[in-house]
Amino acid sequence: MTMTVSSNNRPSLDAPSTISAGSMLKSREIVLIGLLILVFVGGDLSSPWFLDIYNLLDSTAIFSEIAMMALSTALVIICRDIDISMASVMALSSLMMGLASQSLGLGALPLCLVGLLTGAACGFFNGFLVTRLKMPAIVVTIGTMSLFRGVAAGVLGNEKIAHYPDAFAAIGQSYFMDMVPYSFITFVLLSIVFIIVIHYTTIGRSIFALGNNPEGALFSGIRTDRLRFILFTLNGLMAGLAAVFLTSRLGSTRPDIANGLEMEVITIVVLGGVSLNGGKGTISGVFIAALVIGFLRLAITLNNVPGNILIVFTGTLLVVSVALPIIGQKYLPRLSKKKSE
Amino acid sequence: MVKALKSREALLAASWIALIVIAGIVTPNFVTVQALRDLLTDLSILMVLALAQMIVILIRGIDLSVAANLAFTGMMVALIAVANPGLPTIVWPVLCIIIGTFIGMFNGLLVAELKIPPIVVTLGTMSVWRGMIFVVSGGAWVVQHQFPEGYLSVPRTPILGLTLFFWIGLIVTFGMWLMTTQTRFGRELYGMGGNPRAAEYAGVRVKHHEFWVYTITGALSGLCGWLWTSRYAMANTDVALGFELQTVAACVIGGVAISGGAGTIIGAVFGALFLGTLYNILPVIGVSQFWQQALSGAIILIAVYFNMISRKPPVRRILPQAASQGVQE
Amino acid sequence: MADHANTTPLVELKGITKTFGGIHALKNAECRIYPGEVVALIGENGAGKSTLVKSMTGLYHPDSGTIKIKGIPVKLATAKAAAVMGITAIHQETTLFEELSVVENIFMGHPCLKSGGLLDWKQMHEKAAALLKEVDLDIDPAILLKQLSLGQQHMVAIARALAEEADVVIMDEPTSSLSSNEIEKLYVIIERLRQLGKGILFISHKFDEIFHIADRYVVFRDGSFVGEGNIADVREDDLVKMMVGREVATVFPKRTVEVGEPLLEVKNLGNNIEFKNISFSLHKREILGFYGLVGAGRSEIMRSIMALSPYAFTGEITLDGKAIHWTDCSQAIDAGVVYVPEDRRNQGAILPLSIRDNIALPSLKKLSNGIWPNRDAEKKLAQDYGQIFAIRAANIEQPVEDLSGGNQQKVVLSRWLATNPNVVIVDEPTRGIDVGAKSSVHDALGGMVEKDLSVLLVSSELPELMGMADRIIVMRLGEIVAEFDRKDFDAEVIAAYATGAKKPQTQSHDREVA
Amino acid sequence: ADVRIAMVPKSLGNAFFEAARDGGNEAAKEIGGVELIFNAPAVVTAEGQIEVINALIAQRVDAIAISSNDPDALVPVAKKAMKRGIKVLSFDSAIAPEGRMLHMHPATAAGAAKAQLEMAVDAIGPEGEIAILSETPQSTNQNEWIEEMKKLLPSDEFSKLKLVDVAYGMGQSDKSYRETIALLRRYPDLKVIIAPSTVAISAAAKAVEDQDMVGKVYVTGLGLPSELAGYVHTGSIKSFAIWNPIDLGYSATYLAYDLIQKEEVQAGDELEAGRMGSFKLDDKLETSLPQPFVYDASNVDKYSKIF
Ligand SMILES: Nc1ncnc2c1ncn2[C@@H]1O[C@H](COP(=O)(O)OP(=O)(O)OP(=O)(O)O)[C@@H](O)[C@H]1O
Ligand SMILES: Nc1ncnc2c1ncn2[C@@H]1O[C@H](COP(=O)(O)OP(=O)(O)OP(=O)(O)O)[C@@H](O)[C@H]1O
Ligand SMILES: [Mg+2]
Ligand SMILES: [Mg+2]
Repeated sequence: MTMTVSSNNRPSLDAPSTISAGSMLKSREIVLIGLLILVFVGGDLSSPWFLDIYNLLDSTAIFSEIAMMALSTALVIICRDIDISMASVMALSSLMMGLASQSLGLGALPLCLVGLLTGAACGFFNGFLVTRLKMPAIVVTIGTMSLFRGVAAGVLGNEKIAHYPDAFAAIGQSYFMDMVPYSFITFVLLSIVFIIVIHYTTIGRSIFALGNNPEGALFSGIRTDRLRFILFTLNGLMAGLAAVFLTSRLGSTRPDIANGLEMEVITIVVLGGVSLNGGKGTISGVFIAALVIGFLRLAITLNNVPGNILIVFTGTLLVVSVALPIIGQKYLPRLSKKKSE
Repeated sequence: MVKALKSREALLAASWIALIVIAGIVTPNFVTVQALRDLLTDLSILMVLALAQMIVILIRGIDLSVAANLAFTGMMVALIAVANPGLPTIVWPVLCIIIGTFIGMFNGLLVAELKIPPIVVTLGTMSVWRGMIFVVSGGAWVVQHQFPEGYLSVPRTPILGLTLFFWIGLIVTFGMWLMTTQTRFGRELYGMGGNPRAAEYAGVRVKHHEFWVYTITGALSGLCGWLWTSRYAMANTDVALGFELQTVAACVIGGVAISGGAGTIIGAVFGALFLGTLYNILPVIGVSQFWQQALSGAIILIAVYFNMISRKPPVRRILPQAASQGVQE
Repeated sequence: MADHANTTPLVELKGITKTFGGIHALKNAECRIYPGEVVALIGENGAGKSTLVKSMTGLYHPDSGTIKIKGIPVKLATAKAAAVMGITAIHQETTLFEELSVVENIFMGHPCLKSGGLLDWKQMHEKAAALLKEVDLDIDPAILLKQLSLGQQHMVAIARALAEEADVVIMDEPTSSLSSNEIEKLYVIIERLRQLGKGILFISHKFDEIFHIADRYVVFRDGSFVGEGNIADVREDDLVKMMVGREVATVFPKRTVEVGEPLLEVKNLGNNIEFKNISFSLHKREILGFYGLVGAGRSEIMRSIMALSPYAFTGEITLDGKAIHWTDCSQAIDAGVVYVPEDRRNQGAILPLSIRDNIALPSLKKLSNGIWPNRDAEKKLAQDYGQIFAIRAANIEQPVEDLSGGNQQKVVLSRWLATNPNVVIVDEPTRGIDVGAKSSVHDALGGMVEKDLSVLLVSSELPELMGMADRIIVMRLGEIVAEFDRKDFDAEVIAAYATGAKKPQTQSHDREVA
Repeated sequence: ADVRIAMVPKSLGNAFFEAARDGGNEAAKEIGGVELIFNAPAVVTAEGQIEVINALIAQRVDAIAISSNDPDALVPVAKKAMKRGIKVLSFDSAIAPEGRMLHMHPATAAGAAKAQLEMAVDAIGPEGEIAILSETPQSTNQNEWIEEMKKLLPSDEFSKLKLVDVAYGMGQSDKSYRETIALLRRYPDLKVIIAPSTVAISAAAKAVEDQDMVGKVYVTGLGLPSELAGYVHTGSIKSFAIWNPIDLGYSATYLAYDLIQKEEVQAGDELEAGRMGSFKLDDKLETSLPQPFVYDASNVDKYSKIF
């Protein structure tokens, strides 16, 4: 039976993504929105301070930096690579900004540039090792993870850098209309840009093609290595951007800055439904996931729950949120019928 | 190819020796018998944990929760030991293995039964168990004088001049070698890693094997919980923080293919020896305290680069006896 | 089947139904295999043959229907279960382990154990050596599989099936990438199995093979059983009619078009591992055939031309008289030269993506204004090619991985033709696709040259080449050993050159092609 | 409770701060009507503390007493708190002056440094090689003390002590242990390892034990009796010092309460601190506990029951 015959009993010809991926991901975002609602309800019930627009917005400054990196890391992971060096890239960017402001006394804007460029350079280095020397991404970034932070630690020794120009401090410490942290605004805008680029442009198409079958993509005329190279560099750039906000927010640079953030970034990406086997995932998922994690943390800290227990919550959330749909699919026949359509 | 593997392990062994020699030249009393004994003792934990990690990577998985498992198990058993110091020493390792096994089974269940990507599962359980340490200990430390005598002393008993730490490492290594080369289970892991679908078609019980691999990894991590707390006479929330990445690095340096299906126990062991020794000698040869981390990062990259170029896919010749001038890439 | 009236079949399937999402892969299909016979299972691509195989080997679980083994109804939960019941299969997709040795490939899943439960390597090596001799493969059982050529790998797969010592051996398109003499070996093996009273289910799209080896045939169409009988009692076109439900011209429609001036010229191409001294020129509106045994190095040449080869090469390539130095294949595609790869699963298609995505991808530049893709155009393109090749799918948003092998191949062809190129390099375009699909592929190829395209046709099927090509270049072990114009095509001679039975005329290979 | 005082230590799961909390609760009970909130991040980072402090600001607590992981990084958030009328003070590890209303040293840096050198001398006599095993190159307090020790070394009291190296255990038992071994290997004549950090001192003591160097090499520094009693008995540690964490938490809580009472404090103010008497603010608005107390075989067991 050729297509024309069967296609009239199937009008859904322009589903956004492929059938299988498409439905899988939609269900993912529904799960996440559900979680977000739960977090808000739970937060409100457990703490009188939670549902307060100022507190909510204020808390976004805490996770926006991580969330930004999650956006680009999602792309890297969709392309079957992975990058766990971002936190160390942040440390190095922060260091360079510190040195620049200390020794050259640069102003706010040049400092940001220094930060971004350093980040991009680190990303470029990762990209080079992965695509040119053909080393596995996980390995490369495990190495550069300690290399980048190590360099920062080496240069700083037991020194530290503090006192950045006020204009620079304003980036991470002042608010839009005394309410919204600029880092959050940046994150939201970036998310929109990413959503458009990834889901509505040819570039996005290439990324998903590459993620689903690198060799096939290559044979289809996509310059796969170039694309991966670019994504690694982009990821470095985003880490640089995150470093700008964090450094400005802290007003201080130390080698241990942003220590361990890489895991939080990856947690968000994964929670957002990006498949680590590549080829599947949405930015909107990552966006919501960032909010879920961010506000969950706020709700928990507002109840003065020790940080050590907080990580139990985020860890559980990660596993459960992925497990639930699968369990549903696996053990509720009705649901599974719907799925396989 | 088999030769290539051999040669890679030879290369690793050589560079390991080289490390020690360098250290010896710079700091002569790093190569005293006593010093080498200590070195081997120190390497045992990384060795065992790297092997635990290796079999997971072998089947295209990864276990980021090994360190958290180690820390949690260590704390649990330390607390139990403090509560009933009377029990015979053998109880502690056994308890550790049991608890570790359950943690591993939990990972295994999620990965094998629910088909959740391993990195997701273990990323989650990593935080969970790390946090649980605080929950069970209430943030208190368990320290030297609280441990029962045997808990600390037994692993240190020298046998043929080497501590039990080392012998445990060696026994585990041998066990794993036996498993991966001489048992059906072990060989089928290579199949699963190399081509999961083919393995299923061949009648390999993929689900079952996956579950048990994570369980074994858990058990070994648990065992390390005892080794660690005993060695440093200390159980607290930060035990082995970030150690999981060292185990992965060790495997990769040891030539275990991160994409699964290839790699040997011997390789992984030498990877661990190399990395662990590196961490031991950097301070000894007087590398600036501040630059040690950067240096180890660089060396990991270099080591990985070298055994990567040694694992080039074989050229599939079509021309007979083609001119032997090298292939330009 | 009077002769089977009072023997119980080794396997008997009745009313097997299997659906995937919307589509019925099998609609109460049935099939019987008796001891000592070879049953040919035939049907169009997507008829459900492989699905049936997977249902018999415990990989798929039928929604309904009964499977009887030696008369006893069974439920096959896993491949293991099927193996225990004495059913083994060589599946359509390669199911081997590149990183492992031949021995391990043979014994994966059913090793020899010592009393202690440890592996008995010694015994396995001995058995393996014996099995390899049986399939007449002269290699060291200890070497890694990835060091073998594809053909050798398939023989290992066969050896593996023999090792199971099963009563029923299923072969799902075993010959699709075997060379002619390897196929001969296979016949011998099947014959031996038949003598041993085993039952063989043989799936193939090649009628010569079916008529050569099979005793009975079972025909599927659209997942349902449409008929069976003794091979002796049917003619090829009866079978075709049963399969397709209509007449299909199995003769190759050679269109007579005026061949033009040289378009793509290749001089002294070589990379001293895969091929050397490769010179030929493809003319406008010409179909230039490349024949050789699998492994002759044809694909490697094509990949080098397309800048898809890992190895640098020497020699020169000119397109329309202009020398070209492509560094990646997107440039080639822009220049109107496309390569339809032979390995559809890994190179040809992006299986998880929809038919539309796949067909649109290579043409993305054309179908978009650089940034914004044009969905409607893509949809139209996909629909059109769905028509042209009669692709069997629920709709154009169905993931290609859900299509049958042959339908996947149709999608692969579509996506490259959709870029409307000037030069099309097709590598084994009809490997594993059914008569109907085949003739539509051949129509398409014919149609191309009429539309001013030039075609490089790499194929291991001589009849196809002799039917379609204006000229045939024969390759052996990475070198051009002969070249024939249409007027003096001669199957015997061509095959002789390909197998090396006939030595090339002196310096035949480095002569300029006029 | 009508007054809420928050105490934010460097991290949780650290006996020193657990003890400080007990002190805090004691004070809270004494004062009455005071609720003590005790929270910190899982890892020792400024970012983590900022998150916690933000949440405290959101809850509009009345005062926050912080032991900072980074004196500068906490300034912005501390300022924000003060802008919202929350009293901010630092204890144990300081926040930069602009970020707090007063700071309570556990002991004067000079005092802490002197005590540790004296213990070294007490262990091996006035002469010999010593090394320092610190926490991280960035640990503010430790760096201060190391500085002070370096200043004190030339003085004739310690002039014969030779500081051969400063190593860092990064707050990890295994790293500290390895660094100790490395020190022993590189400096065969090493006599004393001064470890001004709880993790480092126990790891160092363990390493010395395992190396059978008890009696040849002594470990000293800062740690808790409850954690070090064992090593004092085995002899790898002869004596070590620590200020009383209970008193520290107790006093910090009192000072926080005082801050809430009186809107402003300036240099020279005397602040009430219950059983600890009163604290006088110096011109840098800092004050400090009495000198650290030294523990050895004679008294360690008594205190190891307490903290
Ligand atoms: N895993 C699957 N998911 C969804 N649909 C499937 C799946 N496997 C097969 N199908 C569908 O079932 C039908 C039969 O497929 P099958 O592979 O059995 O055909 P076939 O007869 O083997 O074709 P070919 O000769 O090309 O191999 C096809 O329409 C295919 O689209
Ligand atoms: N040992 C092998 N392992 C995996 N794939 C192989 C192997 N040998 C060949 N192949 C693939 O199978 C296809 C055909 O085999 P090969 O390339 O050796 O022949 P070829 O170059 O295609 O020669 P021809 O095109 O003349 O058959 C190619 O895609 C090749 O990459
Ligand atoms: Mg098939
Ligand atoms: Mg080919």
